[in-house]
Amino acid sequence: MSAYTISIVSIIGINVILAVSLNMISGFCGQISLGHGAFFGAGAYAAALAMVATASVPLALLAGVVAGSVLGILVGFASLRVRSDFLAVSTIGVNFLFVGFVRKQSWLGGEMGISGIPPTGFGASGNMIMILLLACATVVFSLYVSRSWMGFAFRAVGEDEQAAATLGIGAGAYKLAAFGIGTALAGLAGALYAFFTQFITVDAFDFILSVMLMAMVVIGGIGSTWGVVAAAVGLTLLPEAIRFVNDYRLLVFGGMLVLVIRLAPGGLAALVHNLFARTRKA
Amino acid sequence: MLIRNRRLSALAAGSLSSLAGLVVLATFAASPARADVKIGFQAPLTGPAATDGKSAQIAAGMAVEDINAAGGVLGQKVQLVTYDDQAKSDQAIFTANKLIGEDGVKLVVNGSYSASGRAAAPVFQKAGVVMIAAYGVHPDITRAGDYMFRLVHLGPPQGAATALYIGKTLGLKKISTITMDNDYGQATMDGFIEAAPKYGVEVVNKYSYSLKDRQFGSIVASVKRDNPDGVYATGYFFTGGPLVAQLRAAGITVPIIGSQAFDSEKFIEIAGPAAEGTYIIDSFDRDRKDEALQKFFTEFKQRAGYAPEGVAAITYSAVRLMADGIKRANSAEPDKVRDALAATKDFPLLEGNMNGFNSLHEMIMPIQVNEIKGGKFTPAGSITDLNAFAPPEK
Amino acid sequence: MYYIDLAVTGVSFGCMYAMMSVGLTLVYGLLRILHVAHAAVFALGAYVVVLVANATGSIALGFLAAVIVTPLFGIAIYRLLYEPLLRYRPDVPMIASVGLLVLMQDAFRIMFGEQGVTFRQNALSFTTFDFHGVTISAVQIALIVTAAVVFAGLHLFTTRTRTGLGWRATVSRPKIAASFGVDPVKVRYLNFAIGSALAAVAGGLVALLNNLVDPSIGFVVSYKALAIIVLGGLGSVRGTLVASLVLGLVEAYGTIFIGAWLDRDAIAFLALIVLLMIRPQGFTGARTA
Amino acid sequence: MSAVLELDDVAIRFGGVQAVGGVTRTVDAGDFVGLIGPNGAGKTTLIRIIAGLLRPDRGKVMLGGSDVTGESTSARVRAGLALTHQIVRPFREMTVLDNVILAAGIGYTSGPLRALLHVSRRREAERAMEILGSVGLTGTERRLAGELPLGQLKRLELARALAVDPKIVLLDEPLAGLNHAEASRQVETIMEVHRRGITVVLVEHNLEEVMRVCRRLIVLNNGVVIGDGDPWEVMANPAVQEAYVGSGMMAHAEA
Repeated sequence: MSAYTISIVSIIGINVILAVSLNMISGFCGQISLGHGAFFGAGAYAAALAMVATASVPLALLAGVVAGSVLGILVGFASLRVRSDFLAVSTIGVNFLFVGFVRKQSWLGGEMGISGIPPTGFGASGNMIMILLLACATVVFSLYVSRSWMGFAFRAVGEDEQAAATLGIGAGAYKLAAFGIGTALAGLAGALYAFFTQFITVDAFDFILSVMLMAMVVIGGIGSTWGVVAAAVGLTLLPEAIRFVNDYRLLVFGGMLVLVIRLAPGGLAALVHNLFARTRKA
Repeated sequence: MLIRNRRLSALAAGSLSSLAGLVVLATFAASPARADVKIGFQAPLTGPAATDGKSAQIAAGMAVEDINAAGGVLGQKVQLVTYDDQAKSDQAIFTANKLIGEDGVKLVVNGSYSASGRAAAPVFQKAGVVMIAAYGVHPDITRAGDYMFRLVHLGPPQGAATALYIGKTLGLKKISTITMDNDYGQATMDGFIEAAPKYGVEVVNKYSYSLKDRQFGSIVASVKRDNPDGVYATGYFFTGGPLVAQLRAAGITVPIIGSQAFDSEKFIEIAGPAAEGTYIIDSFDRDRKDEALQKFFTEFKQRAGYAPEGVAAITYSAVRLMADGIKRANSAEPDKVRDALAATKDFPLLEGNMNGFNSLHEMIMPIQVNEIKGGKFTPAGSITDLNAFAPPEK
Repeated sequence: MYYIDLAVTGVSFGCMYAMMSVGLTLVYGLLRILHVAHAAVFALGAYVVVLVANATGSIALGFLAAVIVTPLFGIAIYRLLYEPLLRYRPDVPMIASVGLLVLMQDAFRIMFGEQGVTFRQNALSFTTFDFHGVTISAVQIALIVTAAVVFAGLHLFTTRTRTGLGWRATVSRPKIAASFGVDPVKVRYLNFAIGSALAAVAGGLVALLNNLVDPSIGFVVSYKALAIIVLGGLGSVRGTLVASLVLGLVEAYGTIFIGAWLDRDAIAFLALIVLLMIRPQGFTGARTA
Repeated sequence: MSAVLELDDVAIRFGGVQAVGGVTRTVDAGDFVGLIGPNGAGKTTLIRIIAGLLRPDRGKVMLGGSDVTGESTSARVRAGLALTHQIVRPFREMTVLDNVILAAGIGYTSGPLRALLHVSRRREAERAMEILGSVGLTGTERRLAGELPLGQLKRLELARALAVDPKIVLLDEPLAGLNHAEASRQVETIMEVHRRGITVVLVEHNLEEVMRVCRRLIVLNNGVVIGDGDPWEVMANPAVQEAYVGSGMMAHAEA
């Protein structure tokens, strides 16, 4: 495998973890978060600091997961207090605050970011395998969650909190759980990203990234794990495969987001489903 | 929330996507081999840094055409392999691996910001690929190893040279500083603040702004209150233009000294009459009687529709230097090109002649200063005390 | 004097925020949609002003063109994007709206270049007045005066004219207004038209102030405007005006006093999150969905 | 007989209006209570307080002997309370069967961790089918709840309430919007629920049906209880008649 293939597969793996984890929050549990980049970033920074300090991969992974989920649970608590349309704006705010704060902190490297993150020692292909294994585990976990009673309760909370309460389902605990799990996974992705690039700057975690991730979830079909995985893989490869897409990346992503919502709100998953339904009828 | 998945459809979507992925990967694997000498090129063609990326891309293309028109190198044509890195670290690693693995490139010019250069440098170093960073100013780039070269003054030395110029040449004592919040702006300002006391320059107050800011009302009001002898600002022309205009509009008449990336005709266009009397440190002398420079100017304007800025000139020079290295090494083997580049002496860049590289492969060269007079860049001397802004050694 | 200088900066920026945010808050009041793409309208306004001004040599013509073009664009966004999505949760059109903004921003880059466009002749940008040591630029005065005139006009329109009354009634009590024969569809068009024109004027004035229109001109403003309308208690015009002015002032002082540890652009969101923790229903927060 | 639901001096004000002014009542296990009163009497407010959707200004709510005043709705449901909403709130994007299965799985959904550790729905699906049968929704299991007509949705609400295996159900106008045939079908089902030993509190405008099925009638007016006891005796009470005649409710009820 060439170094290029290794790096693209690594990025795909990281994007899959990010998109699937966002899907748990926004797809399964219906809590629209437009600040996923902040949790990803928190994980990356924590892992980078841990790696620089201890050079221990497990510790760095743990640091990433903890940082992502701590920030996520804080935001989750906020989500308990505010209406859903406030939540979308608040999460955008969290992303801007994260970037605006880290930018000015010299202990986080400020504008310079954190460099000289020690290598994991697995080599590029070892890193890729680790990323792929964790991405697969994330997908399997997501599939399991959607089949479990937790996924069932998430759907109820996402659709109607009050109705869920009348079935004995406390929306608050589930929303916190969704944020906690989703952002822990984003933090994990952040740690993997820090291993992959070996240096990080805050610009990599900006709001546009959060929009891209939301685009993956929506285009894949909100709530559908496989659809979201497909979209994450497809949208990462698309600019690589098609020159035009590469030059007009934002135009294409923005356009797809608009068109998918406008014409096929169920995303890829629903399109494929309809296709099957039609051929079966025919 | 919209339409829920069904298992079947989801599986189908998944397999479809992996199929698409395989096809895409397969097309990458089959890239044809060419006899030309390939030079890899990374630049931010999209995203917030696209302004500079575009100029760098045009300039690099011109350099390759000029080299080929003059017979190429080693009897072969030079071919530029360009990728967009969005000035982002992950994309830089991505495209670096692509250049190495898919295109078999051994020589690279990085025409991008520090974030890209820093991420790409270790990848190239490990693969034994020579890289010249055209204008990435972060120290980490050359520290990645001996295959790395830099064709621009590091941020901190630029800042130190600025302190020298302000203190000795302009003779100003009290300075307010305005820092742009990115690695380039911050590093350059750090160098200035460290060196300032040596030349009797006192920093009255420090302010900072973000790359996205075009409105500086609060900073302007504060500078007005500081009542300094001069203002030193780091930034790009698209932030510097509005900044200078607003400083002048508030009745601040003291000299304004801008950092290298102010260097663009667009700066004068934006700031209009307010641009008058602004000094730009490490700017290039456009009037120099140099055929190559004048030709570059006319041609670039024709292609881009605007005049070239420092970024364009430096990227052009970087590609030319790489070709020169190949000629002197009489080989396109990276090890030999590396040694030839390290031995560079008095190479003519568009900005003037560079002395050479130091042990860390940092460029050694005097710093030019321009003042804007009558709406034009006018030479205002050069800073030749190389020891005052010596870059770090190995 | 220094603090007054800062205040002038803050107020003029507050006025810009107000003109930008009122359109957003009205759309929210009417449709419960967070109209993020409003920033694309703002940027479009800025581009139209600078391009027409450069082509004709008249800045006034530029503004005239902008207030003709952008309302049509705003109405088109409603007709083609939001109207078909009204039956979904409000998050759905909002995400589409984010997509539209990202798309438009890249389209501006492709059409008008990364370098941005400057005014050929823009005496206004470089004209300043000095009142006993307080400096105020012509564009700042224009911002403040325009905002004052526009909002006074808007107030008269919504309290004195039939159409205006119907509009206001629809925003606050849609069902009752409809039962009194106000056509809700017409009101929505009117709403997008007026909101878009206001954003375009704000965009044009910012273009003059910067003497530069680049593709990112609307980006930060767009999300700040979201924070503002939440701070102002979603859907409340008065709240939005107050929040705009307060944010303008807080930013003007904050840049200097807290700029060392927080980016200016993050101040709005810090305020937002603090406020939501204390008062989850927003500043005024009388109305709930 | 033990008390299932106790209210102790429950009161709430909205602005200047005393919506509920000090209600103290006990509902015993096996009771079938009708809660009536003219419009604005505070019935729905009282129900919302019992359900935990509103917090009272003062007073206590006890379920099965334990104080739940500070508890959330979901906690009360888990303590044995079930309720149906005046305006139906099914999960429209789930199937009818899933709606009921989710309710039947209350043992698993008490907390996220517990929910995460359980996957099988077989037992709950069987129970849900049985309950759907008992409310007469057999045949609709696979349809999306959002596609059902109102009459069936009202029954679905009842089915979900039964599926959480409650000790007491609060039914907020379960007959509203139903035609005559649907209404009497619904009443039958409610009586069947009561026969299974579940305590029922019924809020209804349809006085005729309330009088027919309830064993005990509580009448609210202006937020206070003005009558409580055997339905016919209560209705004979002049104060109750006064309140109803004053509001024109009697005429409405007889119409």
